[in-house]
Amino acid sequence: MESKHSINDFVIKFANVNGTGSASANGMFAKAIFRMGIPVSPRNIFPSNIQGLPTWYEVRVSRDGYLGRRGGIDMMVSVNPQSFAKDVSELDPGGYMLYDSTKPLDLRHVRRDISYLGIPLTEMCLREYSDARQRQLFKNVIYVGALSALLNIDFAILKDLVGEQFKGKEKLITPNIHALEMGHQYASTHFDCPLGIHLKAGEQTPKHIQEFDQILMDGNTAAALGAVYAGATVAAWYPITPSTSVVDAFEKYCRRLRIDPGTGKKNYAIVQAEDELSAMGMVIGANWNGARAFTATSGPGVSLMSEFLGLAYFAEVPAVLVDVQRAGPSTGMPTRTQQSDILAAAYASHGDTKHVLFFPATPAECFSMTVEAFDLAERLQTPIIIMSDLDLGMNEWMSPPLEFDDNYQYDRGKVLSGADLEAMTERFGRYLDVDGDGIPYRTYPGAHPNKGAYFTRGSSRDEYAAYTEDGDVYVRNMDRLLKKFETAKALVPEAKIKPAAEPTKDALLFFGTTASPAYEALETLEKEGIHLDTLRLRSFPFTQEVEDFIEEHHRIFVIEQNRDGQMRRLLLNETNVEANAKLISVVEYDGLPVTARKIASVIRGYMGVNNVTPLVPREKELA
Amino acid sequence: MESKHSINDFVIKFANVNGTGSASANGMFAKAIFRMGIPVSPRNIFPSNIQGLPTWYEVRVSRDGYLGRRGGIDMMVSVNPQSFAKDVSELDPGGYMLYDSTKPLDLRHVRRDISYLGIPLTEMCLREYSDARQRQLFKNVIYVGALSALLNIDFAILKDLVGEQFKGKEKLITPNIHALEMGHQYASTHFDCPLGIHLKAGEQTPKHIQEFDQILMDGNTAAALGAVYAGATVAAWYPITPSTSVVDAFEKYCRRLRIDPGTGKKNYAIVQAEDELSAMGMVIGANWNGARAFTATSGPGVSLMSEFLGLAYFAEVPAVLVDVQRAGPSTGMPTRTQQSDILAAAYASHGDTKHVLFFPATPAECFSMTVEAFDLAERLQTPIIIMSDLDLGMNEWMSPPLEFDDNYQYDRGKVLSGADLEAMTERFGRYLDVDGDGIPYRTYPGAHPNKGAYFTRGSSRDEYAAYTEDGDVYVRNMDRLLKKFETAKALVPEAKIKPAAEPTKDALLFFGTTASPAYEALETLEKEGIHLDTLRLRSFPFTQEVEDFIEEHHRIFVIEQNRDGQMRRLLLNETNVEANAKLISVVEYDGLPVTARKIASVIRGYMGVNNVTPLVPREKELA
Amino acid sequence: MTYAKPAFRHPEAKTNDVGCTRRDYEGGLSTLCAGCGHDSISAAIIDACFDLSIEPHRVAKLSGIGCSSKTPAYFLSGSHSFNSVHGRMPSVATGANLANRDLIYIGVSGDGDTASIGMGQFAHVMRRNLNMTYIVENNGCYGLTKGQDSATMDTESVSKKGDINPYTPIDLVRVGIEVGATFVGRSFSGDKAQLVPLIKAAISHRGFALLDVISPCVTFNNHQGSTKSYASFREHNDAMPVDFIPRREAITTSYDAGIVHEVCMHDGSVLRLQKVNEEYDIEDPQSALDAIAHHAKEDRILTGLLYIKRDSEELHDVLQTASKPLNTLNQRELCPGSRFLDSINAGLR
Amino acid sequence: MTYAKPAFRHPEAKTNDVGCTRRDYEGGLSTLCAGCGHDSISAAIIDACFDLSIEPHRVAKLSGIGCSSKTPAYFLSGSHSFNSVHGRMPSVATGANLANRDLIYIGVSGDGDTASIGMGQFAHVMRRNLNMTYIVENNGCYGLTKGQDSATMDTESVSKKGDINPYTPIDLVRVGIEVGATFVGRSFSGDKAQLVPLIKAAISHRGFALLDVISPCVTFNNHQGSTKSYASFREHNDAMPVDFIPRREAITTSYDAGIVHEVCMHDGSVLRLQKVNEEYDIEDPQSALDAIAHHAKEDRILTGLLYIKRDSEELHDVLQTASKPLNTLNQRELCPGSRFLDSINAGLR
Ligand SMILES: Cc1ncc(C[n+]2csc(CCOP(=O)(O)OP(=O)(O)O)c2C)c(N)n1
Ligand SMILES: Cc1ncc(C[n+]2csc(CCOP(=O)(O)OP(=O)(O)O)c2C)c(N)n1
Ligand code: SF4
Ligand code: SF4
Ligand SMILES: [Mg+2]
Ligand SMILES: [Mg+2]
Repeated sequence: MESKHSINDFVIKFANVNGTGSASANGMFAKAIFRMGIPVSPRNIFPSNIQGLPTWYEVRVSRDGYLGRRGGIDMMVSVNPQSFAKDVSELDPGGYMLYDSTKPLDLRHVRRDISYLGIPLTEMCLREYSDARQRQLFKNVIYVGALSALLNIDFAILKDLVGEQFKGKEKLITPNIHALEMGHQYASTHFDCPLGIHLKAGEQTPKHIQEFDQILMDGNTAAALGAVYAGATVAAWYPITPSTSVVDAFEKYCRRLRIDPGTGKKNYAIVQAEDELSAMGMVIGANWNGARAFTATSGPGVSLMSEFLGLAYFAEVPAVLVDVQRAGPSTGMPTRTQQSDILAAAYASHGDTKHVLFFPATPAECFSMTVEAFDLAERLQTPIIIMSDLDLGMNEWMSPPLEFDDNYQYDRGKVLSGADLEAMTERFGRYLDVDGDGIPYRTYPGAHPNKGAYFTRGSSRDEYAAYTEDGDVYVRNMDRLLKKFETAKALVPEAKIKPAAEPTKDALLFFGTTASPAYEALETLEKEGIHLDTLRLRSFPFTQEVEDFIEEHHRIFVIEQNRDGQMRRLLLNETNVEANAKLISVVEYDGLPVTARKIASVIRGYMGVNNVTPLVPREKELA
Repeated sequence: MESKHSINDFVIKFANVNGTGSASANGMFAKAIFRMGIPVSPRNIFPSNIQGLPTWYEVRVSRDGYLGRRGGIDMMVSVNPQSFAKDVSELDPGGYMLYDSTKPLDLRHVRRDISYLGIPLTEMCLREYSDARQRQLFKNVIYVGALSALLNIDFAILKDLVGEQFKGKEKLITPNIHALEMGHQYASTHFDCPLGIHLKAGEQTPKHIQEFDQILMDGNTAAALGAVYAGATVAAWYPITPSTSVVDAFEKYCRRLRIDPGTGKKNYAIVQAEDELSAMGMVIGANWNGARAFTATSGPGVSLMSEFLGLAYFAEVPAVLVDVQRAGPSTGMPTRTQQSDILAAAYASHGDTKHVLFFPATPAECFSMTVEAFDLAERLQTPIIIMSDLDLGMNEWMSPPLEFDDNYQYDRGKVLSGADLEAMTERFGRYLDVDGDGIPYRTYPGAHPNKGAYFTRGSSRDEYAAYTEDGDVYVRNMDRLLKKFETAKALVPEAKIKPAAEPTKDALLFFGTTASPAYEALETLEKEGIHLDTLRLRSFPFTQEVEDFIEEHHRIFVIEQNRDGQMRRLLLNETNVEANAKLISVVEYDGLPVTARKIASVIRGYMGVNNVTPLVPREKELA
Repeated sequence: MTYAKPAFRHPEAKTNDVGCTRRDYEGGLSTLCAGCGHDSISAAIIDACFDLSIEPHRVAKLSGIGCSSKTPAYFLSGSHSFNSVHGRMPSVATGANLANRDLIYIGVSGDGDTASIGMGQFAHVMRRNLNMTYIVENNGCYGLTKGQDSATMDTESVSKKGDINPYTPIDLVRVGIEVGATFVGRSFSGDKAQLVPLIKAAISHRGFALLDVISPCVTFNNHQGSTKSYASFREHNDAMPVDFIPRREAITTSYDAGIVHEVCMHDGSVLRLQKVNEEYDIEDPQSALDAIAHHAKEDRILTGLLYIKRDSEELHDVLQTASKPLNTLNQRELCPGSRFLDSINAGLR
Repeated sequence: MTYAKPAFRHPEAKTNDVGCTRRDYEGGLSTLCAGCGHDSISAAIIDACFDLSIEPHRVAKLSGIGCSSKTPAYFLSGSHSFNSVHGRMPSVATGANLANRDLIYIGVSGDGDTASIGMGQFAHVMRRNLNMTYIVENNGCYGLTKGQDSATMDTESVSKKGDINPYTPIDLVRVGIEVGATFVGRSFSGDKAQLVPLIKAAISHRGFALLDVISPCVTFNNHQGSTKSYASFREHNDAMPVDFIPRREAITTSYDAGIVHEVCMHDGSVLRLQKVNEEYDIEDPQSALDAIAHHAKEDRILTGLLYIKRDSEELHDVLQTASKPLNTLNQRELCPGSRFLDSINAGLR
């Protein structure tokens, strides 16, 4: 058997029991690699449970700076007997299996094509600690220590991280470092260190990684920071995985930044609503009244908000909604990722409605697009839905640092102030298309003693906000709303188009978290002589560029993480191109992020090229 | 000025005040024409109000048996000063204006190109009646009496109708007949009777009308009867215009048919839920437990039900929902018609969901499709949404009689009884695809002492209904659901295809209430030498025939009553044809049913043909 | 169709402390049925706002869907208004109030809108003690959808359709007291002498003020057996009139001191209660529930101010929001700028 | 992860009147946190059903979403179960019950599922007096989403995150009594001696039986200041134990007669109450509310059967549904056939 060999390029997976403190130890492991300057992307694969079920943590180390899932596992750290059999079977041939050797290895789980590294974790803890909790907790720290020897992690960095983690609880530092050392010691004395796969600091990293002074952060925190920077003052929400940490992070930053030091009073308000209908109602009420307000939710919440989204569309009230998508339908797999709310979000609510969608692909975009969303929601007076997902929202991603231009000014949209109203000679018409862009002017309640008051409603009204059942007036209003949606095309984040090295009529189209594996697949294919232009969608409605791109290509692979090829359908629907045959669905919907290998393999299939890189056996072919 | 002349072919519109009892008088007028054997189609155009606002009643008399709206008005009966100016302006040149001449005609409302027929209705009532309510009420009866002279309505029929209406309240009959006579008398003595437009019994009627012994009924009542005939035992609903009369009628028939004469107990249960979410929950609960249950709602209700619709799709619970569509978005125009919930219904709920839709075009189809919906919902174990609309649901339509084949047996779908379970040797798997059609077997709670119990959930599960987060198992389940949707194509009501008299590559595609005006436009165009094949959609998912039809034609006009061309989009989405350019939207969305004139004129435009029949000036051209 | 305008009581000429005439508080032409109780309530709101010398533009009106929810169009046309969706006005009001704590929020709802589809939001807005006046125009039926029974319809009463209502009604004032409303009153649309001062007191209350106003639907629920019709209410009504004296007039009452109970409002104004049948501590929720139950047992509806919690914390107190309305904060006050972002970035390395 | 199985009390061998052992009432392996109160409740449900000799397949289990709502998977695996969507179990239960009145319906919910998102459905299912047992596994927090405060969380108590809850809790038993539940009890997951008989009584009750069972979340809400933790409950608990005697055993109690209050259940079985601190008429809702309030003022939680309405009309009585379950009616019984359609057609000419 030949063991795997690779420097700075491998996948390691941790198999733990939920609620045993493994998350922080595993996080420290990933962060240490990040600190060494080596591209890393960790992913939590956790159950919908609080304690006791299997949970995994997959860490990809990628010399080339690929942050999407690669597919395949080179090393497994399995400390969960429940999942051991499955864990063993998942390892690539030549891979390494680190396990708790306190009990002898069950022979049924022995494979000849992998290396076993047994460490008596339980035994070591039993010997070392008397407290049951500590015995549990330090197991994780010990294996991280062992990995530092096996994989060549800079031990000083680990020590720093422990110090940072327990700042303020100094007396926990020593035992943690001790546990790390025990692990390191054990591995150094029992195994040939480092393994064939290991880390090496100071190696050449790809340009796009070098260029930036990278940070490691999750998309939900970034979106929350975006809301802070956009000046959101009201957040109303209802807890739901995987969106909960958006408002949690918003609150954390508001506590730091928005409490008046003199009075101790808050320049923000966060309300945990009784459900998602109510959360969206609050967001609409607050925006109507001139505060920037938002909510965050996931699929079931979007379904519940659909009546209110229709109201906001029709009554023309701004709103920002972060949809951190998970695997549907219904409750589905609440702790797995998907991009499957696209049609539900685009057409949320009965009647002729359409909503503006943003598709962030990185934490940096979660930040910047959230800032932008507040501007655009107010400019267009309509809801903006930011379509994030569990993978982006809850996992830590290497990202260029967040940037904010201090010269940038909020665009609060067309709002007439008291002074504007005072100066006005003509009659104020809330729904008059004064500028020909479909966007009318609004006023905040209380703006002026006797001008500008109007009646907001979800029913049909004329230009002066008076109720009407006159068909012509209704049509005029509906047509204006459509014109406004046209106007939106010039304002939404534009698609990113990247031509291939050589002219081609083939293309890849993707968005959000399909971007990372897509770019990786692209480079792989390019090396094989398969050239594809790319378009990364960043928003809906689609701009002319998107239409032109589809027009210009013969075959466009649309990569998305849902069963029904929802983005492909939205493209068919909302562009004026004959694209049925040319838009080819590449879908992955098992709840885990699509891998670069999968994308590459499907495209090779279409190109009639044999698989030139070995595929992991369990990879399914696309139907 | 030349007055209109036409026998059995004109449009008459009544302008009344809401809540003044005009509805029943106007209804009697339409019914009398129907009884004369002359094709007639009445339409209520009413406000979202209980008393005091303008309301209209438009009656089309059509020798050729056209039941859709024609466009244009030949005679106006205006007894509402609020709307008088508008009413006058709407009349076609040469038309007749019947008005209350108690007060002299306001000169601003005088047109030279129409004939005025003044009847001092208020004065006559003041003279004749002392009670304020009677003075109000009999005005309506008097003008119906006048019309009987002016238009040549068989007076005996009117008398019969009064008799039927006041069966049991005999002392009301005489005064009503007296009022009719007063009107008749006044018209006979003051005007040349009949007018240029009038009725003539015994004229040749078109074959499709002759063939049947027609009835006059509304779609909501027909759908309710369908539910009765399908054996629905549970109805849960929340009041909303224009769907309310579905459950009202269901209750009415259940009271007649489903009360045990011995015990006085009910073989049905109707619950007015606290909202639409709850109504859909009840329907799901009852269907899960083996009763046939349904609900009826309109747009806002569909939005609110979307979370539950996703549950029913994913947990595979049958449900029947009648969506009587009205003008959206949001509260929109609640008393106007539209076909604008198509996308919202087809893709209701987050995640990868799709729902089966039926599109009835006539009361007879409301009946038969509702019966079918219960079968299919149980066969497919999924919700079926019947897409009716206000025009079909709340107006009375001439229709062939309802038919029911006594040999027909309910299809209760794949349900294992206690005996089936007893006989089973293999393990019961609730979500096993035993037959390869994607449809698994279910059991009712309590069916067997120790077999067949399973856990229903909206979360991911394996074939044996056990919770799972295993991606492969999840995908298997999702793929089976897709296969089931494929299976549905063979089971849903097929599209109706009608070739043109001469071979053509042009076609009309329509559904529901666009069918009547479309068929009429077709005949008009045919006479002008414009030939179009037609396809009437009756369900979603689309069958192969629909795809082939689109494939085979060069230009397909998709006629629908919404702004966004939602059916066209659904066709683009859900067929594998290049159809972007060939599917041409013909939309009307002002809340009134689209007219034949409008359809014909738009198509002529595309054909490069000049308008050969005069168009009513106020008809808007399509953008 | 009626104007909510009994001009005889308030001659146009009379102006209040902010220089407004009663006409300045009126709204559009009502499209409700002639004689609908809801129009009387609109008139009472007009009177109350006029009397309180509220500047109309400092009021935000909110409602759901129903005949009752249409009424904000018929009073205070100088105020912004939000006619939202069915049963969900409380959440819209909550958001609006969070954005600007300085306006006066008046919500109008129906019994269908509140007790059926809106039950959840209704309970939770009370639990949060949102600073608003919430008026339920309670007619025991769904007026706008033509008279179906609502959840406040009395058991056994017969609807226009002839059906006997078999369910127990939900008593909104009891629910209000149970889940946290801090001002709970009941009145009758036809009793202006009681209703106007109650509305004034409710508006002056700091926190959630619930007014359950019985408001007959003349078209669908004005019939024998329904306690929500004019006829039956007049029989059963056990009036507990209130007289509200705005602070700035500082007039003491001339009523017999022995039967007057003074309640000090949060804005300093004094509410004087005259109890007709009994004395109980209206600041004790359990006593209020007892009294309501006692009267209910005797088939009487207790009206007036039934419960009040003084010095309660309204939502902004609870959330410790700054006194400056959130919607007035500008970018300088809200946006931390790039410097702080640098420190965030540093912490993520 | 724990099995809900205290095997020491019920040796496997023992069978009940329908020939089942306790094991026949068990469910799958629990995936809740070790020590979670919810598992104790599952165990109590198992005991109650065993004791009552219920045939497992005659039970339908229903739930919403949450740790609590997962528990139907951990008991009565021989029963059908419907784990629906968050907060909407009551409507699903209503539909199910309408379809087949002959099954026993046991609903399990959480405080988030019931008091927040589910408040509207919860109130209305009680108003309808649906014949079911509704158990709220009340831990004052959202367990499954990691510990946010719920609407039943005590004011001022401190969550794991360190936040002080500023809102007034909603007391579910009070809401239940107000809106029409006909059997209202409260207990504590750790008090099996009280809980098992209460569940048995609830199941035997004809109509809506609400059990608010305080069930500590060991992971997120087992801390100082929360009355929903084990520690605090033991201190504050003012137990009112119940002893339930199924009719077919007809054993009279050996307790001191002076402090036992007998309640006759609808199925004829007798529920005996022992009151620790006071006597009140548990058939009078206002007395029950008074007693609860009295104890609450003294910072005690009153447990036991708190209110019962005997001879109430459950939903099927109200609707006058036939005694034969609707889901057993066949086409012959339901379909009027073409003859009747002819008469319909005739009437429409
Ligand atoms: C989601 C939704 N469901 C149903 C309706 C239909 N609807 C309009 S008003 C109303 C009930 C109104 O009753 P209530 O609130 O008591 O007001 P009232 O008309 O009696 O004053 C209903 C059910 C709606 N507009 N929206
Ligand atoms: C519509 C919807 N919103 C939010 C969620 C997320 N969610 C799952 S469980 C839960 C709360 C559970 O709290 P509780 O009912 O008290 O149950 P516990 O876990 O405490 O037993 C929430 C908010 C969801 N599943 N569905
Ligand atoms: S229907 Fe009833 S509630 Fe509605 S306006 Fe008429 S009287 Fe008022
Ligand atoms: S999180 Fe709390 S409620 Fe959920 S299983 Fe754990 S202890 Fe129980
Ligand atoms: Mg009402
Ligand atoms: Mg809980």
